[in-house]
Amino acid sequence: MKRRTLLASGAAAAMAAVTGLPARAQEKTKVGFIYVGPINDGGWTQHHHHSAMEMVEHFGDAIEFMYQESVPEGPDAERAITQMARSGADIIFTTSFGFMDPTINVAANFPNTVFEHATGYKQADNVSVYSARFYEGRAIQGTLAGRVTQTNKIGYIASVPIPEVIRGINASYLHAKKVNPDVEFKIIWIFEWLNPAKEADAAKALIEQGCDVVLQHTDSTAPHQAAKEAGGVYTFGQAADMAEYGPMPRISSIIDNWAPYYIDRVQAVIDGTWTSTNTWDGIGTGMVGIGEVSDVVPAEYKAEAEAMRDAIATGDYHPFTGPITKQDGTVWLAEGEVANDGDLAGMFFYVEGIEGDIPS
Amino acid sequence: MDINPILILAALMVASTPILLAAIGELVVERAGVLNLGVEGMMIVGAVCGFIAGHNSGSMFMGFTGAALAGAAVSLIFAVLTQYLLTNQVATGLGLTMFGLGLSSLIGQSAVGTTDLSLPKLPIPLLSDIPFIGPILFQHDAIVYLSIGIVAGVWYFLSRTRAGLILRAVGENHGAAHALGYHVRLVRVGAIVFGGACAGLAGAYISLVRVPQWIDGITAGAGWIALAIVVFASWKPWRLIAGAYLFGGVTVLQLNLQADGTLALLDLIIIVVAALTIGYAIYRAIKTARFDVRDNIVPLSIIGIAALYALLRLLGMETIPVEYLSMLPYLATIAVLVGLRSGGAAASLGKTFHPSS
Amino acid sequence: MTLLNLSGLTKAYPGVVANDDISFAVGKGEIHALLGENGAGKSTLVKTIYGLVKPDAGAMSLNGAPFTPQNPREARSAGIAMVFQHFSLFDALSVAENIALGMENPPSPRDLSAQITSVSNDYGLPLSPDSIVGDLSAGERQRVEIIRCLLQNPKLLIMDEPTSVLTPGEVETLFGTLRKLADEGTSILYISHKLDEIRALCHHATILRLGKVVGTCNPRETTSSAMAEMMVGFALSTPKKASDSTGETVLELRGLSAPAPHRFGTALRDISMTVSAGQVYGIGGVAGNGQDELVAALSGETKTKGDMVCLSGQPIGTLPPNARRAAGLCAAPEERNGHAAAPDMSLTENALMTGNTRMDLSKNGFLNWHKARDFAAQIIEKFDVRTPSTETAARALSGGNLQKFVVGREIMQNPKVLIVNQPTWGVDAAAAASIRQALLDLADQGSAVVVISQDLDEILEIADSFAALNEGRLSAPVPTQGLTMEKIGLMLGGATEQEAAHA
Amino acid sequence: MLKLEKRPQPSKFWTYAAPLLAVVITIVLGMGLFAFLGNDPILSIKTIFWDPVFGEFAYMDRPEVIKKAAPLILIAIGLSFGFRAGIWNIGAEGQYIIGAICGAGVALAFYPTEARWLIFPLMIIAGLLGGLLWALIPAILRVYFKTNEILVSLMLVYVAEVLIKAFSIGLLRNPDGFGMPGSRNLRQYASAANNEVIAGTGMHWGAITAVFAVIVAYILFTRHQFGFNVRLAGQSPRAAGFAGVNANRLVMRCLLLSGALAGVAGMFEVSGPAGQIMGSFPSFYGFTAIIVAFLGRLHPIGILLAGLLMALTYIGGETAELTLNLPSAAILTFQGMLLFSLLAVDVLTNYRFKFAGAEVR
Repeated sequence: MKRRTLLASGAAAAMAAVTGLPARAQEKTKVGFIYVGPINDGGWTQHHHHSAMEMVEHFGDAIEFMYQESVPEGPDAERAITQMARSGADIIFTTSFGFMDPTINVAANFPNTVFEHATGYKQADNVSVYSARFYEGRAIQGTLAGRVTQTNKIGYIASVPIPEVIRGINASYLHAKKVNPDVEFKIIWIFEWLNPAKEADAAKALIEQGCDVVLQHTDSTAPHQAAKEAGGVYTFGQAADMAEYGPMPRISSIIDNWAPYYIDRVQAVIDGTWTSTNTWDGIGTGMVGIGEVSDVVPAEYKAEAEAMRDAIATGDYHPFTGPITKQDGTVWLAEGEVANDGDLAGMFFYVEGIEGDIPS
Repeated sequence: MDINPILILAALMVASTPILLAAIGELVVERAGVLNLGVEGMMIVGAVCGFIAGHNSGSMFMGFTGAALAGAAVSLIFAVLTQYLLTNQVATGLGLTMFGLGLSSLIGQSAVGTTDLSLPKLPIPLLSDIPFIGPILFQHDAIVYLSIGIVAGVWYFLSRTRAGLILRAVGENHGAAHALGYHVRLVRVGAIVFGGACAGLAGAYISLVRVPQWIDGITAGAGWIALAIVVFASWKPWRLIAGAYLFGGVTVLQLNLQADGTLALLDLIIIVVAALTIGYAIYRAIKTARFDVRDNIVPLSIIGIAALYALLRLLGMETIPVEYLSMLPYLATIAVLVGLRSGGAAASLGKTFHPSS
Repeated sequence: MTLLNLSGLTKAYPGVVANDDISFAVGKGEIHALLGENGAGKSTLVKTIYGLVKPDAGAMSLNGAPFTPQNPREARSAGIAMVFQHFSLFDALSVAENIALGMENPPSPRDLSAQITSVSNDYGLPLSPDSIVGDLSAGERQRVEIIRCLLQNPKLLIMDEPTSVLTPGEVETLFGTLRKLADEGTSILYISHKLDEIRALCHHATILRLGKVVGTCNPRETTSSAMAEMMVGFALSTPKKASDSTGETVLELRGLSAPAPHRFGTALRDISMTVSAGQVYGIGGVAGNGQDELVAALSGETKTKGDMVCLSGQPIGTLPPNARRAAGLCAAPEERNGHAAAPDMSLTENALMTGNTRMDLSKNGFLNWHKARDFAAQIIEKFDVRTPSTETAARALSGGNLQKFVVGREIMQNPKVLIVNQPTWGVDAAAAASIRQALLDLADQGSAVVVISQDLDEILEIADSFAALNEGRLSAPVPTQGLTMEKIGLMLGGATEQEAAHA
Repeated sequence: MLKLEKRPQPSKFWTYAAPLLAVVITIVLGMGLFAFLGNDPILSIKTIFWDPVFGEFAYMDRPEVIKKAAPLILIAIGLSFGFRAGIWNIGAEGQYIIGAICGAGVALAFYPTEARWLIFPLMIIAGLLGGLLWALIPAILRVYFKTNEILVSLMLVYVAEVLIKAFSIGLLRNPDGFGMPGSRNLRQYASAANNEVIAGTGMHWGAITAVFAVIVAYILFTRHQFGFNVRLAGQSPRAAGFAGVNANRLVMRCLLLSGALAGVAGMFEVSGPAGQIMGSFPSFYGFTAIIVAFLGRLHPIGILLAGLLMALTYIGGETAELTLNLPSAAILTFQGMLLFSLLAVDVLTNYRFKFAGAEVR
């Protein structure tokens, strides 16, 4: 009986898709989220969930919200997404890169449900992709790091060698170098997104080797704790503001703020205006937030960073503007040339001046 | 070269402390003839309970006490199942790990976050002023000293006390120990609970000192490494320290080598280790007047790895492929296992005991 | 003066009353024999005295005071000490550590070592406190147990079948020690089924059968056969061999040598022997002198150079067990539980275990359970194995029944050569007699039989030739007819044939 | 005082009744746990055990249960031989990973040539050999160096995990994947995809192989010399030697068999449900299979049922997470409890409880 209802409403949705009329006027829109970690992981998942809750608050009773946490990437993901789709979700956000193929596969079986996959590159008629231009924030961090460092050694805790992380390293290095030609980057790959013990060890190793600024592309607060214990070391919040570690060691942060996007997309489903899109937003739309620069940073540098933030937001400045040479000495961008999105999406090289190889 | 050997060695002691604590507990368990593969599970329950107890009471002492009690409580499940309901130790241990991971996550639902607690460093007067050695050995927090103290205590207990003798006897031949009137199961339950308490402490050291915060799965496989180094140490307490520091050392060194980019320090370490190993192998060959490949697996594999490294360096390798470097401790353990040739394990290890059999 | 008094002790296990209303007394300084067949309830009784078993009914008193030990520790502190039949020793620990484990309040390690040395000198039991027990011989291991007991100045020393692992010379030394202890006022409860020993040593004997006291006597004034009848309940017939004819050589060992299989084992050294069809070849020796290793080398569990073992002239030293079975060589090792038979498996499965090759119980690796069951049923019937069915687990059978099954299984395969080790160890007298008879019958049919045994009486009873195994070496064979115990003793001690002949 | 007494014969009744009792105990304990967490206990249990098989969406869940159970059963069957013989390969997870790497490696080497009749069989062979090779290491070390296979096989799990992580960002990385970690998706490569043989049933090639393995294992254990030797060696190693079982050869065969089956399971998983080599491919199947093997009492049919039960708790657990908002940790805890009680009740098969004074025999 129940199943028939589902099929009927499915048919209604199909018709709606054809006619483009609002489909669920009589029913609440069901919004689902698939998370890769637990909702309280303190990092990536927590911020998606946080943004999702903001979205829920925005719509209130108009929608029904569901989520599944700690879904491993791989075959289990496909099943979890399927379960969510069949329990009547109208829109499902799959919030990890590893959910890409499962999302595409499930989407093919549920043509009347729309899907939003974070950080992937595969689109379909009912699958959108979205991601954030975190490298814009990295440029600001690099500038600040180059300014505040005394030892001229900047540590970078990198997670998994993918273009997004490499963009971050390159963006921060270029801007640190710009304000302080003597800086040197020390990069540690830990091959995981979240492993507090390893992050803490990496931070300690960097600090012991003389780094007084530690940037991180991993999600835990462990490096901040290590920096706090060591004293005199600057850090930046990642994913969250991590304001509890300010004003020292945390001097600014990159904040994942997905809420505006989520509200936008769910609204589109309610209105029946949803179409498959490829979104890559940055500071301009607020998807990438820059945490308050704390007062331990001298005012002139703080102003400099904020000016850059505003220039990026308005589109006046692009963090990857030539001349930029690759590590192997070949020219990537000529003077004044701005990187195109295709190059950025597949970036897999260090820029000139960074020591070491990208693990592969 | 920015690597400071003193700091690395001091960091290595801290990084090794959790696995050392967990391993010394497991060593006692295995000497009593029980194989508990649930170290990881007990550790992580200790980590979450220690974190909650410490955070809520605001006292490190309460945190570690809570962790030890929680670890012991979880190990009691294993003890009852294996000793009184005669379940298979391998399966029960694996189950304990699974259960512990689930339980810790359940307990820790609302406890995720960081804590302001910190464990002060306690430099030992005079000793900590010794150049080079002082900063490495004598400027640590209380738990680092405690872990070494427990190792010393276990060594004393096993080799010098009557209770330790009984424990070893139970592990060697439970039938004979029973015939002499010793309470085989009680001794084993005691050992298992001690192992649980140590694993709990180890977990709390991660969640309260080393990271310090609680999130799911924070022990990240340290319990399994603890199991490996018990074997690595051939069930001898003092060798456990060497094993723990080798594992901790590779982790710390791996991170430092990445950050430094140059391989000068690694070159030096490998030359020294290879030279010592070759010297030792030659010394033994002369002393025993023969050279058997099987008896020299460990030296040979060290020399082999060193030769491979030298070759790669000569071919122009400038950075170490770190993603493969993390295999090293596991391969080292296998080499040691082969070198040991099964000596040293308690004769009743892993066997189920029932008074009628 | 009574030291220990037992009255009405009763202990029942499911399906069997191990001790039924047992009463007797042991005097101070008395050597008291407890005599009975396996399964008569001796072990349960001494375990009760030692606090390992609690009686269902009855009472004990020690020096007139009620004595109810809750565990061995309480028994030990009351002055009871026990030397076990199966040694309760820890191979990987030292002599001193082993002894300390058996004491209530051991002195410091250094004092203990000194005491061990002094006691071992006093009683003629040389032993080094720092040796690792696993490296010791069986006799030395027993010394560890005895010294462990003596160090506690026991009032009552319980000895459970102490001589099975000793050479005749070592037995004399032991008896000397025990007599000295008795003279000093220590009571000894001596458990054995060897009548000659009891007659030589004990002052008083209590005889058990099926859990009940069936008689008491002064062994010095009672004949062995009278005691045996009390013990068994009826008179036994001696097995007989129909003919003495022997045929051509079937089994030949030429300089058989093999390293010790494990750290605590014995190496085989240059063993040569020939066994002819129809011959029963007895090999005597004290436990731990290479019996197990010899059986393994013959059965194929240990492989040697090809021509070290020859069957009907063919070298078989490199062949695995089943190939040897196919060639006609079967064996029955000493340990029933877990070597000759798998205790947790059914009798059918146990029949299949060694019968597969010769009885043709499988085809292309696929087992014919029907045929295996029939084979098991035949063994059960022919050898009078008492069991509910062929599907009963081997561990559910009594020792004697299982032994009959194991020996029967090999005999039924009609081998050219049969090797048996300790064919009647721990088996009641009636079963032992029937096993011995079956072995003789097999020889009569023209098979060669090699009997390895620590029971010299058994060898003298059924074997044609006798050779002694000592530290992995085998003496030259001598005919059993006219062989004296003295001569055997010398041979077991490793004396050469010439020396033995001159004895 | 309650005492355990060994039965002379294993109890036939409890052999079958004990697992049922364990499920009942677990359900009671689980209901307590779920009630404590503020959920409707009966509904929770129903969601986990009933709905995936008979509920509204059973037609979707049943295939999923089969897909989830297939690798568990396949690995557990392989392990059961070793476990019965007293050979402890607890590194099946590593063999599973290497099998997947090898199988996927072969497929990717041929990409994009389409030749299913050649590539898919080659992948199966590669997966088999990969797992076998990974198990060969502990086997050789155990046979020639007397090294403990428990620890060697366990260590090799970590090595395999390092390798698959490194390969997913290195050697096997999808060249068209914008630098993201992970290989090409084999399910989108017709020659390499492990599809459902009968659509909609979940019976992919791995599941069919698993059923086949159960049948073969059953025949081996009950009718064949090899199974008999395995049981004999496990119960009485010395008796096995006496009966002519070559211990070293048995160790080799058992370890290689379990390695090969784990490897082939990995290959079927990577070409089917998982689709690609990536860092998160290792999913604890190799360890869960150990539990499945014990739950199934090391008996092929038991393993089949235990694998399905275990898979059921996964699928039902996920449904409960979604519909009842049970935390995933609660499901993990619940599975732990199920395992404990199944292990604990096994005691009833070989022992009986008896009220008696403290007595020792």
